[in-house]
Amino acid sequence: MEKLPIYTQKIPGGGVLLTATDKLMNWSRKSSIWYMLFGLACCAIEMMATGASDYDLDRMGLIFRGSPRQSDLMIIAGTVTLKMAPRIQTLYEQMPEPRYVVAMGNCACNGGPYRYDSYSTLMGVDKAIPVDVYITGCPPRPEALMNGIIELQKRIDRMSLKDKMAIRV
Amino acid sequence: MTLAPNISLGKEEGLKTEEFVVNIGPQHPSTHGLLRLVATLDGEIIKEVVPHIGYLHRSTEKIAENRYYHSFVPYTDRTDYISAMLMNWGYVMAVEKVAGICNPMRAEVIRVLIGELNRLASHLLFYGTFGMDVGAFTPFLWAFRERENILRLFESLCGQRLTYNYYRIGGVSHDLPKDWVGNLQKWLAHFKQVYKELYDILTYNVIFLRRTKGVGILSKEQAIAWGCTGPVLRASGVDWDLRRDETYSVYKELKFEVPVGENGDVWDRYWVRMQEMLQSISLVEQCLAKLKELDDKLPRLQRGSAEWKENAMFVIRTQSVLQVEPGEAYVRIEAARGELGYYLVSKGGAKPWKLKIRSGAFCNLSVLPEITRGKLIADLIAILASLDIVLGEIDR
Amino acid sequence: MTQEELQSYILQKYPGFKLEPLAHDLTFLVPAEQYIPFCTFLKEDPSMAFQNVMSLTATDYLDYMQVVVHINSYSQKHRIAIKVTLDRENPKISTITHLWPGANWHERETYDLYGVLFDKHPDLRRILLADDWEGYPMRKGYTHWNLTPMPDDVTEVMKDYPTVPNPLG
Amino acid sequence: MAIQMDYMLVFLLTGIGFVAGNFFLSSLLRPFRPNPKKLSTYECGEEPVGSAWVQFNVRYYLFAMIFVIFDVEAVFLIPWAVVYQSLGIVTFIEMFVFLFILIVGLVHVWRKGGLEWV
Repeated sequence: MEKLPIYTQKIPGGGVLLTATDKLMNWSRKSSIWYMLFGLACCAIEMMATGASDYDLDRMGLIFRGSPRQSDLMIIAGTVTLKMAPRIQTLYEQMPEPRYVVAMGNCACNGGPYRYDSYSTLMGVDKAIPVDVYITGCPPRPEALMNGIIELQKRIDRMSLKDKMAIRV
Repeated sequence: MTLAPNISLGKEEGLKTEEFVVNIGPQHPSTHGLLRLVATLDGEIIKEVVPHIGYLHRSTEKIAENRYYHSFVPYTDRTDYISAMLMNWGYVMAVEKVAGICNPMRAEVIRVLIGELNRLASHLLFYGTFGMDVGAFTPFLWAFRERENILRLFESLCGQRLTYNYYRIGGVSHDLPKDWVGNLQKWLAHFKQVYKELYDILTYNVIFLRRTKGVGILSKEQAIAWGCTGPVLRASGVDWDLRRDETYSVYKELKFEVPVGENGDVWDRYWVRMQEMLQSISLVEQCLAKLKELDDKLPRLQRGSAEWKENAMFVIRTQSVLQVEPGEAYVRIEAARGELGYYLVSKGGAKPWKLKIRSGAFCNLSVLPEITRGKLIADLIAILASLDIVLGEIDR
Repeated sequence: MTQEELQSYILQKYPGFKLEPLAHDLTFLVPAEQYIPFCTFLKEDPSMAFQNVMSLTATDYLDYMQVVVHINSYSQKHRIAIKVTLDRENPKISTITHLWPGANWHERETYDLYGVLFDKHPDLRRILLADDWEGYPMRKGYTHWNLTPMPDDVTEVMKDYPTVPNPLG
Repeated sequence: MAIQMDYMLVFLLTGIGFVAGNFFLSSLLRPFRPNPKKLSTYECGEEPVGSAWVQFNVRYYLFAMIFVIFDVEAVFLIPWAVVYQSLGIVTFIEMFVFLFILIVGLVHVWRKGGLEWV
C-alpha cells in the first residue's frame, strides 16, 4: 500500500490531503522519538546526564526504552569496536521502520582518538549502519546532544510520505 | 485427601527438566556498558554465569606504545570515564616514578583534592545507577543533580565535564581559579544536607534491604584469592586501603578512616561506598585547609626572581617532550573501583616500551561467576550492579 | 617486612635468582622451571603470605618474551614482582591459577594479546578480542591497518612545539 | 434505571468499527518492510541460538495452576460482591462456604510446599 500516497497526489485535491497527513505524521513522529538505551563508552555517561534531571530529554519527548522493538532512535554513544559492529547491525535491523540513528561523539563519527594505532576500533559507525545526525565532541556536552536531536527533528519535519526517503529502506 | 505419594512437587527425579540459557547481551539497560552474561538457568536458579567482555576493547595499551608520554594522558581519561582524574593520577605517578620527577607541594595537595572530589562524583553515579538497577528511580535523578554541580566545578577548572586531561607529569595543568574554592565550599555545605536525604531514602528502605541484605555474599578468602580490591574487598571485611597502607602523595598528612563491611553482601558494598563519600568530603575539606595554610607559607613568586627561574626550568623540562631513561615500575593508587595499577616499562626515549593498566573492575568482575552460582536470577542484576563495573576500564 | 629484609630472606632461600637492575621495586628474574616451586613457596611460607596476584602480563623485548607477575600480601603489607624469560616464538609457561584464582583472567588476556600459552589453565580462550581473530596484536611486530608510527627521535617534533620563552634569557 | 437494550447494538458496532477503522487506516500509511534479520528474535544483539521450546522447570506450571484457581475464584466473587445485599442471607452464607473450601485448598498447597520456589 505504499504506492497510495503517490496515487493520491495524482487525483486533483490529493496533494492537499497528502501534505496534511505529512504534517500530522511528521509532527507525531518528531515529538515522541523514543531512543534505545544503548551506551557504549564515555558518551553514554553524557547521554545519561542529558537524560537525568538537569538537562532533561523527557521535555523533548525522548524517553529511553530498553529494547529496539519499542524504540525509533538509536544513539550510538561511544566507540564502536570490530567485535561490536555486527551486533549493532542486528540491533539496527530489529528496530521498527521509521528509525533514525544519531552518531554521538567523535568515536562514533570517525573513530575519534582511537582512529590511529588502534587495531580493534571501527572507524566511524556509518561503516556499519546509515547515520542521520553526527554530533562531534569528546564527549559532546549535553546541550550539543540536544542540539543534535533538534537537527534530527528538523530533518523529520522535511520528510514526506510520497518520497522513498521518508521510509528508510 | 492426601496427594498420591509418588507425585513430588517439582523434585528432579519426578520430572525431566532441561536448563535453558539466558543471554543478557551487550545491549542491556543494566549491564552498565557492553557486557554479555550467558546465564544457564535451572528454573529460577542460576547454574553458571559466563561473562563475555571485550566489546569495548579499544587497544589503549597498543596506542600507549606509540604516543609520547604527555600525549597519552587523554587516553587514560577514556579508560575509566567515570573517575577520569584518578586514572590520570595513576599514569602520571607511574611516569614520575620512572622518570624521577618530584612535584611541588601545592600540586600534590591539589591532586588529592581533585582526586577525592572525582571519587565523590563516581560514587554518586554508582548510587544513582545502583538505585535504578534495584528498582528505585528517584536516587538516579537526585544523584545526577548533585553530580552536575561537581562537573560544573571541574569544567570551570579544566574545561571538560568528563575527560579532563588535568593532571600533568610533574604536577597539574592549571592552578585553581580565583572563586573556585568559594564555589566548592558553598557546594560542600549544601551537599552535606542533601547527603542525609540520599542516605535515608535508600539505605534502610525495607524493599531495598530485602533485595540486597544477604545477597551475593563474597567471603573474605574468596575476595582476596580472586584479587578483588577497593570497596568490594573492604565490604568483605579486609581492612586494606592503598591510601593508608601504601601511602602516596600527601595522604600521610591527612586523617581519614577506612570503612569496612562485615559479611560482604550487596548491602555492605553499597554501605562502604556511601561511607567513602563522607570520607571524601572530609578529605576535601582538609585539603582546602592545607591549601590555605600553604598560601600563607609560600608567597607567590615574582617574575624574574631566582626561585621563579628555577621553577620555570622545571616547567620546561616536564612540559616539553619528556625523555625518560630506561627503567620500569609498577605504581598503584586507590581508584574509585579498587586498586588501579600502571606497569610502565621504558627503554629510554620519548615513548613507553610497554604500559599495562591493571584496573580494579577487571578483577572484581572475574568474581561474578563465583558469587552468583546457585542464586536466583532476580539477584544477578543487583549483584552485578553492586560490583560497580565500568566497561571502558575492563576492556581498556 | 621491608624490601631489604624481603630481598635478603628470599635470596638466602633461593641464591640463584638475579634482581632486575632497572626496576624501581623488588623484581626477581626466575628461571622457568623454578617458577611454580617459587610461587608455591611464596604462597605457603607464613612469613611471606602472598595472598593475591595484582597483575600478570607479558612484555615483548623483540628477541625474547618476559612474563611479569606482581603479587602482594595484605597481612605482611609487602609486594614483589617475578619475571620469567621465555623464547619469543612459542612462549609457554605453566599457569598459577591453582595457587591464586585471581590470575585466571589476567592469563587469558596475556594469551589473547601476546600469545603466551599457559598450560593446565582451566579454559584458555580469547577474552578481549573476537574469537576468530588471528594473530596476537600486542606483539611488537604486529602491523595493523592504521598504524602511523610517531618518529622516535624527537628533534624535528620539537620544532613545531610552541617554544616556551626561556626565562633565563 | 433499566438499560435500554435497543441501543446496545449501536454501541457494539461503533466500538468495533472504530478500532477496525484505525487499524486499516494505519496499515495504509505505515511502512511494511519485513526482512529475516528484523523478524529474528531479539537477543540483546546476539544471534539467537537453539529454539525456545525447551522443557523448563515444572515449578512454573504449578504456579500457573495455583494462580488460575484463585483467579477463577475472584471471577465468582466480584459479581456476587456487587449485588449481595439484594440476594438475601442464604447466598451470603453460601458464598462463605465456597470461600471456605478454597481456603482449605490454599492451606493444603501451602503446607505441601507448592508456594516456595525450591
